[in-house]
Order: sequence, then C-alpha cells, then structure tokens
Amino acid sequence: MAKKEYAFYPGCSSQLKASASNYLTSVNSMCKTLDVKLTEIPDWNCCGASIGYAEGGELPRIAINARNFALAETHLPGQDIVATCAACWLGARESKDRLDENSVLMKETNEALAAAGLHYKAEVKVRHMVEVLIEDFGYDELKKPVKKPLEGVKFAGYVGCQTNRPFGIAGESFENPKYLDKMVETLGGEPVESYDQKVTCCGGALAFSEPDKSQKQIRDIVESAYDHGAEMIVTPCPLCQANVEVYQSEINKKQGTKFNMPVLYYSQLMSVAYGGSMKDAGLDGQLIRATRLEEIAKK
Amino acid sequence: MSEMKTAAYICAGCGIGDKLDVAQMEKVAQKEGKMALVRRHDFLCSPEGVALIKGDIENEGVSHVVIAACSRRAKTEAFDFPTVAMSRANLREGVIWIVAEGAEHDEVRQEMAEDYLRMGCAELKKMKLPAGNPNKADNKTILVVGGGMAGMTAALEAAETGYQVVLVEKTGELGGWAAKLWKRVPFRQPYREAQETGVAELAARVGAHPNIKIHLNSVIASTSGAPGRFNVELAQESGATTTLTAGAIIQATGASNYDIARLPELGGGLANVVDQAGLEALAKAANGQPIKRADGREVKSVVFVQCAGQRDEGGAHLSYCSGHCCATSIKQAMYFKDANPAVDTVVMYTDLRVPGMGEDFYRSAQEKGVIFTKGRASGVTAAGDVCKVNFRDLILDEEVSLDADLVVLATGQVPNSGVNIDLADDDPAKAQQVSILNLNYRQGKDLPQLTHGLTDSHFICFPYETRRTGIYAAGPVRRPMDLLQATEDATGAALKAIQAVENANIGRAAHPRVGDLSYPMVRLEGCTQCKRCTVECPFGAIDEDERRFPVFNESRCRRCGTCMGACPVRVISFENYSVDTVGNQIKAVDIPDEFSEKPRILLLACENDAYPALDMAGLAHHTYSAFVRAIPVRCLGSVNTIWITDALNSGYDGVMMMGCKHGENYQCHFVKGSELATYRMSKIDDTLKQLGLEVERVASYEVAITDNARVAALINDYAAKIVEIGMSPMKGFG
Amino acid sequence: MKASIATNQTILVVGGGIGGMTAALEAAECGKQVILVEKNPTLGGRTALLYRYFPKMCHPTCGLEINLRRLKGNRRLRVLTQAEVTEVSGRNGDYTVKLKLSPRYVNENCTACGECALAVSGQMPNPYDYGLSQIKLAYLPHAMAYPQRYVLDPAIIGTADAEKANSACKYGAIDLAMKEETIELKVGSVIWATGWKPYDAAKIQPYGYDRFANVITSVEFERLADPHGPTGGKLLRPSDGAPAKNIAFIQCAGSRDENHLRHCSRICCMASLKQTQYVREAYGDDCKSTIYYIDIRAIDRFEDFYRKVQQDPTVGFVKSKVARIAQNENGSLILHGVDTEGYHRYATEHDLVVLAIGMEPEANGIKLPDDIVVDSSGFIEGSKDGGQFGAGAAASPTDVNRSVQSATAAALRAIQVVHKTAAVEVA
Amino acid sequence: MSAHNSQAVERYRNDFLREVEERVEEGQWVKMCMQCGVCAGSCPFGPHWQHSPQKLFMMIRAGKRQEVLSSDSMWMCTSCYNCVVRCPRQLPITHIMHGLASYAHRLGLAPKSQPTREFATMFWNNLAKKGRVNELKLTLALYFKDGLVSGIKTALGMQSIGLGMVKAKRLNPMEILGGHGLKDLKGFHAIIAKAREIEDKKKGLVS
Repeated sequence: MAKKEYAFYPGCSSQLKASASNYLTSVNSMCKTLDVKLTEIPDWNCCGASIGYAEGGELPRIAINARNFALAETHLPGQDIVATCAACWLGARESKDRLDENSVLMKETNEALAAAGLHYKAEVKVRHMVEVLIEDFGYDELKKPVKKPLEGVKFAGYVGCQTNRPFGIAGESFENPKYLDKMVETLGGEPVESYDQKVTCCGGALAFSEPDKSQKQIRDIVESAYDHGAEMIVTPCPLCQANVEVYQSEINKKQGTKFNMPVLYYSQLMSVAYGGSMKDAGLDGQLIRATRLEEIAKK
Repeated sequence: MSEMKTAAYICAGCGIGDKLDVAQMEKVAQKEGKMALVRRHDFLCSPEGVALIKGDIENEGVSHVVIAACSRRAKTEAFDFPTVAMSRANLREGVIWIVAEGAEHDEVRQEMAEDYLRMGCAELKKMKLPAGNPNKADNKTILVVGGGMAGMTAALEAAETGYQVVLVEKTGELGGWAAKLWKRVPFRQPYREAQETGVAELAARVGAHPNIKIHLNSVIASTSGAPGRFNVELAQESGATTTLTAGAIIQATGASNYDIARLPELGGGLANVVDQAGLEALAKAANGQPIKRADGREVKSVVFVQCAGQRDEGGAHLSYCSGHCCATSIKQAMYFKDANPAVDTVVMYTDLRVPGMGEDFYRSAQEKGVIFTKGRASGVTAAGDVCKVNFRDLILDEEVSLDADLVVLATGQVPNSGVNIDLADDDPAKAQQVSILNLNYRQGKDLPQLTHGLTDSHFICFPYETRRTGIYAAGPVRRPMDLLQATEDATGAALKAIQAVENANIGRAAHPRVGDLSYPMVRLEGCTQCKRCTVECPFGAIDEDERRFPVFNESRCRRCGTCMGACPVRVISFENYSVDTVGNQIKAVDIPDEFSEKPRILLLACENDAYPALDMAGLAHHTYSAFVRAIPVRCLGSVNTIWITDALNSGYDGVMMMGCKHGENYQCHFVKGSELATYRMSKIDDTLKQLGLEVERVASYEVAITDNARVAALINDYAAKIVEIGMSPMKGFG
Repeated sequence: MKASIATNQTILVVGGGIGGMTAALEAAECGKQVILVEKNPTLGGRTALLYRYFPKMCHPTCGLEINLRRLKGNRRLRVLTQAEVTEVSGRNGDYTVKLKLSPRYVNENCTACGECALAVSGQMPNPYDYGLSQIKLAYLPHAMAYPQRYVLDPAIIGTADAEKANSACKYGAIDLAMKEETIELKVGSVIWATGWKPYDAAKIQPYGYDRFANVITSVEFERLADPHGPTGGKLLRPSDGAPAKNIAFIQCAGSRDENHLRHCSRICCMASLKQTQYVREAYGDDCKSTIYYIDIRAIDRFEDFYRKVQQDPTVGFVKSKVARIAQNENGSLILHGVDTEGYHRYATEHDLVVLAIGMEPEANGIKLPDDIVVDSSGFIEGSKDGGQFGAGAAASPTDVNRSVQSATAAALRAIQVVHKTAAVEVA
Repeated sequence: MSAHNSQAVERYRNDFLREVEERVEEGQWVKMCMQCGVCAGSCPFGPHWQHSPQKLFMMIRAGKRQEVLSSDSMWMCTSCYNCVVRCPRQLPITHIMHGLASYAHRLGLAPKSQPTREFATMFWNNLAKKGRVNELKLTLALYFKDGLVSGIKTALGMQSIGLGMVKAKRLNPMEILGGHGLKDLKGFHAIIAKAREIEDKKKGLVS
C-alpha cells in the first residue's frame, strides 16, 4: 500500500514517445522514491488545451474535461486527479471551477456526458503535481530522500504561465513565485533568485502559428537566465520546456546567438537528487544535454 | 482682584541650573523685577514644585505669577493656575537649548535668560486676570435659513439636542432640491441601488417638532446684533413682517442649477435636452414606469453629458466640479434601466468621479448595462425627432456622433450666497445680487465669499470657521456637495451654532482662542474716529455709532487684537494683552551700549505658528543668536507700530516679525492679521528714515510651523546683517 | 486619569487623530465630559506624519498646534494614550468599556528633557517615519508629540539600556516596573474615530514594492518631503540616496481594485497632485513628475488645484493603470503599460515610483463590538442601537476637511445620546 | 456573408454588446470594463495587438461589430493570463478573447489566413479525431498547410529539431500510422456532438 495514491492525468505530451515523455519518465522515478502511486485515469482524453478554443467552443471543451472527471470518479473513487502538464491542469481545473459554480453549465455538461453513458458528480479534486509535492509532502519531506545534492549547479526557476496564473500554487505570488527556487534549494542546488523572466510567457500556444513572436519571448527567457549566471533552466511545464529547449537552435540560426541552455523538469532534478540514473531522470531525452546533471547522476 | 502680589518662580531643572547662574537671576527678579516673592526650585513642574506655587497663591495671597522655566507650550497641565495672572519666561526652549554650548557663550546666555525674566516680570505688572465680558448675550435660539435637506437637518439636530430653532424658508414648502428628486444616490450599504429620499418624512419630523418654529414664504429683511443676541426681521411674501431674536445663525441656502440656457452649444434650450433637475421631474412623472419625454414619447435611448458647463477652462462657465453629478447621472441612468433594461443609456464623461463606496454604485450601473464612454461632447443638435450628440471618443480617439431620444446635461451647482461684499458698491454685478442675511454689519450684508461665490471657510482643519462669528454656512452654499455630505455638514454646523450660543452666554471667545475670557476694551475718550479698527477687523466685529465711534460686539470678536494693532492712538486693549504688556517687555530688556558689540534684536512672533517653530528649533537644539529677544503675540495683526518705534528709540538694533503666510492661500488663523501687519510695516520705512535708521532694521517674515530649522537660520542671518550695518545709533537716548 | 470620573454622561472617543481630536474637542467645548483614547503614545494620528495639506499646501502641524492648545485649555477632556478598547458592553446611553493600557515606562514627571534618549544606544525602525529612519528605544515620537513625554519601547525592558535610561533621568520619571493594566469605564456614547491605514503595498505584486527599493508609498513620500523626516526634507532615492528628479505617481495603488480594495480612497489623486508640487518645490524646473491614473478625482473646488498642476510644465498625466514595473541595473524603474487615450504603449524609466496607496480602515485590524455595522470595505457606519458612531476616516475614506466635518457631526449625535439619558434620569 | 452572420445581424441589429453577451464565452463581462488598460500593458504579445482587449471592449460598446469580429488582435492571445490576474474588475479577459475569436471564426468573419486560427482549428480537429493529440500529424499538417512545396521547405527547416526529437524519443515517426487514441472514441465523439448541439441551440447558432 503506497503512502499516497492519485488518479493520474498525464496528458498528450507526456505519453510514450511524445514531446514530454522524459517528463513522464522522471515523474515515475520521483514518485517511486516518494512512494506515490499514480494510476492513469482509464481512457483519459485530451484537455483541449487553451488553443482548442477556436474550433472547440465552450461547452464541448468543458464536456471533454468532465469526461475525464467522470472516468476518475467511477474508476478511481476518492483519489484526487493529478496532472503533470500545466495546460492539462489548467484546462481541467478551469472546467471544474466553472461547472462547480454554474448549475446550468453542470446540467448541460451532464446531458452531453450522458451521450456516452457518463455522469460527473463534482466530487473529484483537480491538482497539479507541484501542489501535491508542496502541500501533501512539503519541502522538508522532499529533502529527506536526497542522496546526491545538486551542489554547485545554478538553476533559473522558470515558472511560466499556466502553472502560475490564474490559479497558481497556494501562497505564491503571480509575479514572483518562489517554489521552484525553494525546490532547487531543497535538492541542494543553487537557485538564481534574481532571475527576472520567471513568469514571462514563452508564447508556447502560438509557437507554431507565430514563430517569430514567440521566439522573441524565448530569447528573453534564455538570455536572462545566462545574464543571471544560470547553468540550467528548470520548469514545471512541458510546453515551456519544449519551446524553450527546442527553439534555441532555431534562434541561434536566425539571430546568431549561441544559446545552449539545458531546460529540465523539477522532476528530473528530484530524480537525480534522489539517486536516480540518467535514464530514470529522462536526461537522455534532452535535446540540449544537461551534462552537469548527468555527471551527478553518474556519481 | 484686590491688590496685586507678584511672585517669580525660577526652575533650575532640565539643565537650566547647570547652564545658568540661577542665584543671579533670583537677584534680578527681586531688584529689577520687583517681585514680592522669588523662589527657586530644582524641579518646578513636580508635584512639590506645583504645590509650592499653589501654597503661595492660597496662603500668601499671590495674584500674579512668573514661571521662569520651559516654554509656555510645555507642562501646561502642571502650571495651571486659573485664579492668577501668569506670564512665563522661556529659559529652556528659548535659551539653554538654542544658545551655543561652551563657556565662551555663558555671558550672552545668562544675559538672554535674565532679559526673559525681566520681560516676564514687566509683562506681569501690566496683566490682569480677565474678569470676563460683562455684556453677556443669553439668547440660545438657533436660526436656520433655508428649508432644504441641509436646513431641515440642521434644525432637527439642534432641536433634538434640546435647543429652540427657528427655520426660515423662502418658498411655500420644505424640501428644497431634495424634494425635487425621484430617488437619491445610496448613502449606506449596499451601495447598489438608488434609495428613497426620505424628504417627506424629514419634513414631517421637522414640522412636528416642539422645538422648531417654521416660517414659510419668508426671507430675512434685516439682521442685527451678535451671537447670543441677534435681532432678525422677517418679511413674508404677504408683505407682513415678523421680528424674532436668535443666538446663532445657520445659513443653509443651498445651490441652484447652472442655467442650461447658457449652454446652447450642448443643446440647452432644445425640447429634448434637459438638465438633471429636468430628468428628475420626468422620472417623478413616470413614477417607476418607463420614462417619457415632454412630448409623451417613451425614451428608448438617452445620453448623459457630464461636466456640462463645469470644469470649464475658458472661464465662460463654472470652473469647478460639482462633485455629485457623476453619481447623480449614474442614478438617473438606472431609472431608465430599472424601468426597461432595453433602453440604451450612455454616460459620457472625462473623469468619472464617484469616490469612496461610489465605486460600488458605478459597478452596479455597469451590471445593469449602462454604458460609460470616456468622451468630450462638442455639440448637441436636434435631428428630426431625436438629438444628435457629437463627441470625441477619447479611448477610440475619433469623432463620433450618436442619436438619442433624450440628452441630459449634468450641469453644476451655483451657490445661493447672497451679496458678494468684496465687490465695489458700483459694481453692476453687485446690484443684481439679493442679500440673504441683510446683516447691518459695518463690513457688509452677507457672509464673505471666497472663490466662485462659495462662502466656504478657508481652513482645512476647521471647516466651520467663517469670518462671521456665530453664523455658519452649511451645505452646497459653501462648497459643492451631495446630499450625504450636506446632511453631515448641517449636523456639524448645528453643533458649532450651539457652541456659539453657549460661548456668547458666558462671554467666552470662539475658535481659535476658545475659552479666552479677555475681550477688547476701548477708551472712547481717546478715540479719534479714524475707523481703522472697524475697517480692519477680520471678523466684522466692530460697528460704528452715528458719531462714528467704534461699537464693539464682543461676542463677534475672536480676540486676535487686530484692532489693537490698528489703533494709532492706542486706546484698544485686553486685560491680559495690551500695548503695555508688550511695550513693558520691550522696555525691560537691558540694552548694552553701542561699543559692547552686543546687538539686541526684538522678535515679535505669532503665537500660532512662529513661536511653536522657535520652540521646536529649541527641541531640535538648533542654535541661534543669543542677541534676539522673542515676544509671542496673538497675531501679527495685533502688532502696534508703537512697539517698533519704541524698540528702535530705546536702542534695539533690529526688529524681526514672524507671522503666518498671507495671500491667496493664507494660513493666518485670523485671516488678515499677517497681511495687515506687512502692510503697516511697509509704511514704517518713512519713520525709520526720520529716525535716520536703515530700513533693514525692521524686517518681517512669513514662517510656517514646520520651519524650525529655518527660523533659526533667519535669526542668524538677520543677526549677521545687523553686525554688517552696525549697531543702532539710538542707544542711550530711549 | 481615574476611571471613576466617567459616567453614562461621558462620551468616549476612540482614536486620537484629527478626527478623534476634533470629535472630542467639539463635544468637550459643548460642556460634555469626554475621554479620548489613543493606542499610540501620542495624539496626532496620521495627519501629524504629513508634510503639507492639499489644496492650500499648508502644514498639518499648524492645525494640530491649535487643537492641542484647545485640548490643554479644556478641563472636561481627558486623554489616555497607549490605550485600546478591548470590549464594549451595555447599550445606547449606558455602555461599559474595557480599556487595555500598555505601559509607557515613563510617568508624568517627565519634562521631555531628553536625557534618557541620549543615554540609550538601542534603536528601532521609526514608526513615525514609516520605518524610513531609526529611532532610539527611548524616544519622543515627534516634535509635536502630546503628551510631551518620552516613551520607552517594550523592547528595551530587561536590557542594559533600560538601566541607562533610568539612571539618566533626574526626575524619577522612568518606571520600569510599569505593567499593562485593564480599566473599566462607564460611558453614554462611543465615537469610533479609529482612522485609516495605508494598504499593504507588498500585496500589489506587479509593482514590486517588496522587491524594488525605489518603489515607495505616498505616505512614505510625505516623510521624505518633511523637513522633520528621515532625509531632512530632501527627495532622495532609498536605494542610493541620489536625488529623485523623475518621479512616477501611480494612482489607485490598491484602490478601485477587486483584488485589493473595492472602494476608491478619494484622497489619493489630490495627494499625488500635491506631491508633484513637492518635487517642483525641491527642484524647480529641473524635474519631472508623471501621474498614471484611471480617473482624476479632484472633486469640487479641488478642480482649481488640479488645473494649476496641469499647467505646471514639469507635471505630465498618463491615463493608464500601470501594468508592471521592472528594475534596471542602476535601481531605476521601468513602467510598462498602455495609455488608453488613443492606445499608446509605453515603457518609461523613472528614478522613483510613488504608489498612491489606498486607505484601509484601521478598524480592519481591531475587534469591534458585534453591534457595530461596517460596510463592504470595513468602514464604520455605527451601532445598531444608535449609541455608537463612526467618524472621520474610520467611517469612510476622507480628506482632513471632510473628516473634521464628519467628526463634528458625530460629536453632536453623541451629545444627543447623553442628553437623552440625562433626560430619562431626571424624569 | 455566412448564414450565421447575416442571421446575427438580423437578430441583434446594432446591439453588438447584447450579441456579445449572449453568444460570446464570458461576454457578459464586457460591460464591466473601466478602461484602465492594465490588460493592454500586461500582454506579452501586446505590441502585436492592433486593438488591445480594453479597446476591443470599448469598440464592442460602441457597436463596431465588423471591425471587432474581423480583427486579428484576439488571435494574438497566448493564454498567459497576465491580464486576468491583474484586471481590477476581475474580468476573465483571456476567455473573452478566446470567445471573440471563436465567435468570429464561427461566423466566418475571422481573417482567413490568420495562422493561429488555422493552427487552433487543426489542433482541435486533430484531438477530436482520436481523443488525444497526435503531435506528428499535427506538426506535418501544419507544415503542409500551404501546400507541398512550402511544407517541405519548413519541414526541412525544422528537420534538425524533428530528428532531435526523434532521437530523444520525444517524437514518434510511427505515429503517422495511428498513434495514441481512445478506446471509447464513439462515446467521446458523442459527447462533443451533444455538447455542440446544446451550445448552438442556446446561442441561437443553429442554421
């Protein structure tokens, strides 16, 4: 019997061989150490993401999220839904909040769910993995299993948008959230607290449609990390991770910069600090290798 | 008080004993000060010290006391001897804290202290304990002029406090502006919906109140007298007259709407363009149903134009903001939305001004669908059956025009202030103005006005200090305001009126010298009927009799002494403050000879701001010249030029005067005192020339109470200046 | 002060700022017995910490001086400092009030000679400069402090400084054994003039008050301008003491914002307009003030002042709620936002940013009797039984003039309450 | 002019605000804006907005239907929620922007070649098909949206990344043959269909 159990909502990007599969890998390793049991919501569907709005409309987007809730309530009763992807968490949390405060919407949604023989009872809670770590464990608990402190490595904690606004982590400010810095400290690393692009939008949602505009955002984010002496960027969001990591080469090509800044998930840091191998931590999934972490992992 | 027995008490505490030769000072008090009793104490403000003084008063029959210790502003609770005349020599803040440290300064420090002691003794000899004004005025009825919200509130509040009230209203019914309203802006939680005006209920309560007598269709034909003894003549519409007496007056004559006809460019005069009063009338007629225009057509679209003829930079219309109009338009827009949500209501504003909880009212209107457009209307014209409003949308940055069934112009409030007494009598504007109070005061028929015809008190901390004691303006007559503020204001005015009658009843001064029992006394036999006192009194307290002699109305008087300063023959004085009490101090100072290189500088400091500033300079240990001798005065306006000439004649090397800021934003507590002083001093140059003295030997300064560092600097610069121009040649002649 | 002098004919005024002093004085000058309680060691409240008043640019201490003189001359008025109301029971006309008196450690013997302050070395952030300066642990709050007696901060008790202060006093004025005490009063009516407090600027995260040294509040700016203040009246940047010549004033800092204060604080626009004139006073034409606003609320005659400031070439206006502030390497601040009059984007650098901070009822921090009715922002409307009243900035966000007006009105209402009780008693 | 559009014009005449309130997601908030402009200043893509959110709200109140619905601005929303958390009136600005965009798209008034409009549409269709996003197909679809030639260009341009992703096992070439999908796809589609039906009926968007 695991210490804690949750209904897991990995989301499209965290599936096997998807853009954030290394996130999934590291989360699994992290949870193993923390004795957390994640059970995937059977047959979960996409959250629609914020970008789904144009074609999706309002009720369909809410309904497909409600489908996941209903499935969780039926198959994993009593367990909180935990998402690792910022967009999934936001999409789900937003849908849930609106349903809970609007009875009309609730009625209509269940009408739609009925088409698939499902019903949402408004019992389940929707949380982000970071919330679980901070609220259900706490920094002290998270520190205990640390075997290989990330000594001497400077991390810029890049929180981005959707894990931060409009809900964010309880007790954190929208403009200057400190939890990533605290986590880095907990793991023995060096947070770059003065990092001023913490909550800048990476333009992720428009990365494909407006590459130049969003790449300017990414450039600011990476540049500032360098300026403040960071060696790596750490983030809780797969879209941020992908965009900020993937487009560095593009930016270098277009603008002659020499960016080569690894971008990792908090879970990868934890996995390594907890003694996980390079593979456990999904470091092999980096386009820009996090050499210093790999060294620590190999130790 | 039978015969005078003087006593001097010298404190050696707070370092006075260490820095000064107190024994020497005791001698000065005995030999020069001629004090019957001289005592020294190491801690005079201690219970023992105070007991010592009290004992002497009770057992030794001491009637006059000099306290040579700290500033008159300090330790007032300890040195509180209501039965004796008292002067205080300021040895702490005035000497040891401001004279530079070190033995080389011992001599001048001691001289300074001794002089202050001499001055205290000299002043004391001319002081009497004020016996109180014998001409008490005991009428306690409150007269309220104006039967609108403010007037009715003032009347009711005074009556509820147990005072008799006479309420005079020029029309045939109570209610004023508020009675014309369909509903009023919310004045308490929740600030979401318009509320009932409650005017009818209020009028009923006023009408039924046993302490209130109402005169409708009446105006005031004449007002004479003073607080506690006003005689008022009422003229009824019918032509009949009534006379009545009152102790205080509250003028709550309200405001009129700015004339919409003066705004033709905004459609003033067009059939379907109304002002806020006009809209209230339509709303009343609709009685909760959809609002119809004059032509009976239901209004489907309405535009409210804010600041119509207000906040006008061109000078053609009102330059001020009337404060209530934004909330009023919001309320009126709700009239439409509540009756029919489909009505298009646009409020066109430049700055939406709904302070405090008004923000909730604003939100509520938005929730109801009222549209707020930041725009400036350039013109309103009739276009067939509708009005065309042309305006610049300041957000979209474009010229737009909008059709509306009805346009409401939010025009402002014009105070009903009566006659502007500051206008010249031949000014045509004055001719058209109708007096409200018809005061038979020497200085004019109505309350003085400030800007824009408002009879506002000028003071921020003391909103009720009008320049006519016992007459208080309340409501929009003194400042544009909404109903809520008007009722607050009226309640406050009622309290001040009550104070006024109580003060008059015991012959006591009103603000700011509350409780002062002294009052101006005049030796008419010496008076030359020059009228300076009657003209210069900032409070219009002095009338003239048929022989042009001044007639003092003590209960109008604020005890500033401006009349005393004005009098060329020095026949006006107060028992505890007179030409002599100050003159004696000036003479008491020991003037070293010309070759001593110890100049003496007289400093006449206003007790309200300058003297406290000197005190605080002491508290902060800013050092300044030990050659200066400071005398607090009630107001620079009370400074009689004789003091200056006497000082110069008796060998002072210079005279400094420190008073409050004057001019547009004057800070003089007696309105014109410091200004008059400056004016009078400008005339003194000739005198100086006659005496063969440099004009620099008399200088006056505006200082603020916060200028503690600055006063020290001013004194030092002036002392330097005196050294530069040399010692006075007058020494030894005075 | 003996509690016994209080009867149900007594009026209790809670709060010794301009509103409370006014209510107390006006009632006492009508012949009523009044007790004025203030939780700080001195009267004067927040206005005593202002440099000048709008629109006259006159000095708050000027009015304070007059009020203190009125107070010193009035035998019906009793003042209790460091006193807090902990409980009100009873009813209209007959209340029993519990007061907590905190020790001052200095008794009536104090002559304000200042020897104790010279003797001690311990310091604390000066609450009368909003912490912008340090003050000794034995201190006189400010030059206008009343009662004019020194105070020992509790932090000094048990330290060597306490003994130093004690032995430095020649007048037996220091009493280290003083203890907190509770007293009970009978009063007929209560006026709540508990005033306001600046909203916690750190909560307005986009403006970085907690991150950037050169972002300060309007009340702090008053202290900078005040010759008695931490900089002796010089407008200097906290970060490096450099002259602040290019200053941004951000309106509605906390006010009109459902994330912070729902209400409009009424005074902030005028306060900022006034403060631009401090800048001009300090630097003449060699300065720039920029006001970022949503609506300029210069009501009634204040419009004249607004116009005067508009005509000042050193003052600019931008109709915009600033979106966020960033700091550059020299400590200057970049304001990002959009001027909504015609949609112009800006990123403007300023030496110093002054947040026109909103007014929150001080009463939000204290426990009021259950009978008291407050509005959605916590401003006091009064008690249901009609025997207690809100006055001044405790009743609504007001400037001094309106606060005095409201306090005068409250005084009369309180007088009516005690009159009625008196009437009942004789009957 | 699309049927939906002509029908809307007919139904609401000039009352664009009412149209927005009834048909646009969170549209009932538009009237609550007080024109402070904090949203305009908070947007990361701000400089690229021809009309800032607050200005769009003003335009809606001013009845500028055509200009608003054909505007390119709301398509610039990156869903960063900066405006939402700073708005002093707590307007859900992000959603209103999405709502406006989606409504304009639905009426066929949105700029035809608006890239975000195209991507957003593809994205939804992609996820709606299988219930989960097929990243590879999505990417390719995107590259080839303007036809083969330019598609190959972009694809080659991004080749290094693509290969990198594949190497890093974060992009699966095999997805082209299907990839992740739902078991109960039928139910999933039924839900979407039903939801759309209810919404359209409610908003009067049935044609």
